[in-house]
Amino acid sequence: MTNQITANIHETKEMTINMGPQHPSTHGVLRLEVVLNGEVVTRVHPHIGYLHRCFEKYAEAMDDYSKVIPYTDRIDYVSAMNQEHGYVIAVEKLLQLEVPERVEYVRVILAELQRIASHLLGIGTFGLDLGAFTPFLYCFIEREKILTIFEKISGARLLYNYICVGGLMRDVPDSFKPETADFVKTFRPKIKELNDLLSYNQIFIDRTANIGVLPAEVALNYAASGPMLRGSGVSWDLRKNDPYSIYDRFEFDIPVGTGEVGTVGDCWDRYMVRVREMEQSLVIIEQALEQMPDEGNVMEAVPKRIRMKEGEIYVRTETPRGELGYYIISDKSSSPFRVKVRAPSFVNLSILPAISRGALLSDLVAIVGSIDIVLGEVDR
Amino acid sequence: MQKQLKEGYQTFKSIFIGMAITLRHLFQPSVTIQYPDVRVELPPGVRSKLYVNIDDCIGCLLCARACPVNCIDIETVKATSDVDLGKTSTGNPKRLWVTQFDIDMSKCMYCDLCVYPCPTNCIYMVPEYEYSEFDRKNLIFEFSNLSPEKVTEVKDKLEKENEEKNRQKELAQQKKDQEKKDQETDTDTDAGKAGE
Amino acid sequence: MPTAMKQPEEIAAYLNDHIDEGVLGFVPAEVGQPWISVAPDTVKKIAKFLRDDQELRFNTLMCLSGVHYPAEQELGVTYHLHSTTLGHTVALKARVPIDNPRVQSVESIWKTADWHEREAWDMLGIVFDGHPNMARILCPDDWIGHPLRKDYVQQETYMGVTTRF
Amino acid sequence: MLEFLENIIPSSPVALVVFALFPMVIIIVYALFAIWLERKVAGFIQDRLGPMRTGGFHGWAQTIADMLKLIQKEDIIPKDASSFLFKLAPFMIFTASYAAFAVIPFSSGYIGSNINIGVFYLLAITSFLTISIIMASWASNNKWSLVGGMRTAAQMVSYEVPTIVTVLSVLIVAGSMNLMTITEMQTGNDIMGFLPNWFIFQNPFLIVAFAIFAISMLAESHRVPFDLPESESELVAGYQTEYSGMRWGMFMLAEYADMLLLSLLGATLFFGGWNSPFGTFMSGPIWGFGWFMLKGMLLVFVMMWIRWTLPRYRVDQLMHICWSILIPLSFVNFVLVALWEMIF
Repeated sequence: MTNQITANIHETKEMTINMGPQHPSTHGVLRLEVVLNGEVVTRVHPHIGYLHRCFEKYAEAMDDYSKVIPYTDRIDYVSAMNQEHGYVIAVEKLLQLEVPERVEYVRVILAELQRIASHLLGIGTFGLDLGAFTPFLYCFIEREKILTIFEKISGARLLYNYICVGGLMRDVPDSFKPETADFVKTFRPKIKELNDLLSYNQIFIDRTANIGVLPAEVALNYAASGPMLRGSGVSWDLRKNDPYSIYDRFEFDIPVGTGEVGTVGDCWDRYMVRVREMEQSLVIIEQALEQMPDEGNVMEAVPKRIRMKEGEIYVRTETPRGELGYYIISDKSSSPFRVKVRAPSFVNLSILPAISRGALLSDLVAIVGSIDIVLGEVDR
Repeated sequence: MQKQLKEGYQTFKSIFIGMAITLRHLFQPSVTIQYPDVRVELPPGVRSKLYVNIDDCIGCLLCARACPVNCIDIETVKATSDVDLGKTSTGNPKRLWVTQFDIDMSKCMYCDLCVYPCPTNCIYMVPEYEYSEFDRKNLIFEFSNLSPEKVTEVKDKLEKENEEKNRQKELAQQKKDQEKKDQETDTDTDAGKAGE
Repeated sequence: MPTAMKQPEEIAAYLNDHIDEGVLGFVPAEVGQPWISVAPDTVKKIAKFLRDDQELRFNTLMCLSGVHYPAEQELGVTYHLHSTTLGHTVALKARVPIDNPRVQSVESIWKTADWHEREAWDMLGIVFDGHPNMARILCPDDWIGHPLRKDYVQQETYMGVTTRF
Repeated sequence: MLEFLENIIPSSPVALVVFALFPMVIIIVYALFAIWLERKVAGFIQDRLGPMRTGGFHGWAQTIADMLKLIQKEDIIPKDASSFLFKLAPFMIFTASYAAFAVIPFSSGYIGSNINIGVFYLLAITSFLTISIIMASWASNNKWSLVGGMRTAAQMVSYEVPTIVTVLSVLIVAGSMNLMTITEMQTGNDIMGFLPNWFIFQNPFLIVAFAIFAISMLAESHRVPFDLPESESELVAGYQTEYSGMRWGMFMLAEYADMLLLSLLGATLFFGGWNSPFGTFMSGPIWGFGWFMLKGMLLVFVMMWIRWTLPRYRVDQLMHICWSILIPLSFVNFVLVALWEMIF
């Protein structure tokens, strides 16, 4: 009898708590249904779709392949250039179109700049999730410089619609080369400062090391990509392993997670892969700037009207968040029959329930931050 | 124990390094631009607001067709034969009254796709970004410079001309038919004659 | 141990040799990539073979997409597979009639298929047999219709709110 | 000062009220200034400017404008909240902070209540903060608030131990619990001929004690890296989530008052309170008040500086630091301080 009573008194209940859709660290409108035992997470159910904008339906409804490009910008609004790049490559492959050298170089430089800009945002918000506000703004100062370069060449700061099928919407201004070179020069010391301030801060390491460990096997089974996969120690980068565009012409390393401060595949590894990737992007930009031809008509290969044959293609490119795949089925009309986007954030986020079991509520925030999702891409 | 001491030392060391960095930044000049007082000069070709030079518009609808979000609304009326609308600054002859040229900037996605197909370069982006409104309807910019009276006038005129044309066409048709009939009867009679 | 990268044709031939039923044929494309057509009720078996066979070792499912073919009154599922160890890729396609759109789930083989299959169900109404949680993922649970079908008509109101603006 | 007030104000109860309200004036003026300072420090550290427009010079009136805004805001009480406790909590938390100021010797001429167990009273009354925060979190009927409240309870109760032990180390040196007496003991510049007689210079182990006190001070006033109760990126705003308007303003005020209180306590215990660092130069009740506030504000600035540099600890790490590092360390240090006092 007494035993029963004490058992009843000491019975603890699990608490279901709604993280989001309005929550400071879900990076948008992600809703996580978290079942907590004390502060320990027992289950997580991600609920997505709050930002669903029917990209695929829109793409089918457009009467021209090039009209889809502004919409691809909006899939992942943080790395719009990479999204455009992937889509345009897919359409060009379907059209079997050759693109001028200069265009390829400009595209690669822009994609790498965008990668840095996107990683800066990812790193900054990750720090913000863990309570470090200042690195976030330092990152934004640098990101702003990249956006200014983009504004000068495309006229827009965030959603560029700059890369078009067969070329570029307009030629880059003369100031592009020196300004980019200047940025590369000034940005290197900033990475060191960021490392001192955040990456190797012991509190930051305590918060991220050994948290949300994603083993390589699981990562592959879940088809994780980008820094998420590389953080788990798998050296896999589409720019190296399945080169598209002209990435086979550049020398660069693939940074992978090494478990420097904890286990391989923890949050810190994923974070650090991003920091090191920024350095590698700088290396690529430097080489590309050197090799880029100064003259050339960027509109040369742009087709007047896109005439498609029947066929289908799956093209994948390496965006800051991972493997972005465009599966395009074309028919004889001027609009795509089906466009499916394989969004890296969508796939990476589906791992969350598997790696956050047993973590604390604060760790869950760190894990979500280290996946670096963009909800626009998850929901499309 | 040694490990813990080392960790503690690391903690304090990294905290002091971080604090040195923030202290340095405390005395660095800020990057803030005091917006309404100071404005950055926008680079050329910036995409902020669509503008139409309506005098150059020939009403070809290419921009409206290029728009992915259908934010451009154009209505044209064919000019009657008695008016000469002149030529655009690029030398293209104008044949249509542009009675309506509305751009809904609340729908616009600033993609610049309407700018490229324009044959007379009359639609373009201007670096004006301070046009927020309390009412969404105020974001529909009307570029047509024709007054409503003028619009009804040209429409009536066209209608009349069309009626006139139709009547003439009908007349011509009737005439043709008549002729045809006549001919047929002629041929009939001829045939009859021939058959005789 | 043979660990050579294979072309899609070779993979199709290899599959034909090793699997009795379900592999319907290899379809070359005019432009773009070819694919291997498979029967929807053998997908799981073929997928397991593709993953576990030492010559193929397709350890990741890159993408799973549903497609609606209105002309044939059919729905299709396309699997894009990739092997990180061997480096080859292949596309599989399964087609099902629209009035009985049932495909075997590959969720137990590649975990990533979980959300992709839910998306295909949500957007196109393809039912995956054996999926643990066949719920809508992007649309609300009580949404009517499957938006990516070509004949989809959007419902007028949702929870008393008009869906058009 | 009470005599002075009673001399100029004919009615002695009124004089008493004026006397008692003096810290209130300090708290409010300080809070307005400190919130502005916090924003400015944050701004300059992050290469921004912070508030610039309200009031003219560097947006000095920003907090006043904010306060006016908060007063005008709608007072929202959630439907399922326990209304009485919900309303009571913000007042209680402020009362607790305010009551603690009674024993702080602001200058040689002003101390609210010159009682001989001042330190004991101060530590006891600040425990009310914990109760009122739990009250607020429980009454809000919000899960995030509850998690925040539970964290606060654990954190504040734990960190009271190292705080008390370090304060005890000072009390050994001082031999008194009266904060006025403690301050008076630190008058003069005798150490090595020029250093002021502050406790931190008197006993080397008190430097360690101060380090422990500073860390627990951050934790007690919920500042980064120990701001778990209201860690905004995890718990939205912790126990403050459901509060709005001036009720929320009271929490804010109490938080800043708490910061000041602990800083002033630190200044009294380790840095000589209202004593001038230059001996008799620039000393006296008015100067003393200035020095005291300056020392307090310096500590507050350091807290802000730390806040805008560091990330936040996790709740279990926070507990680990307290129970397995700070508390043993403070006890050992306590013994060492005592030994040093015995020998020298």
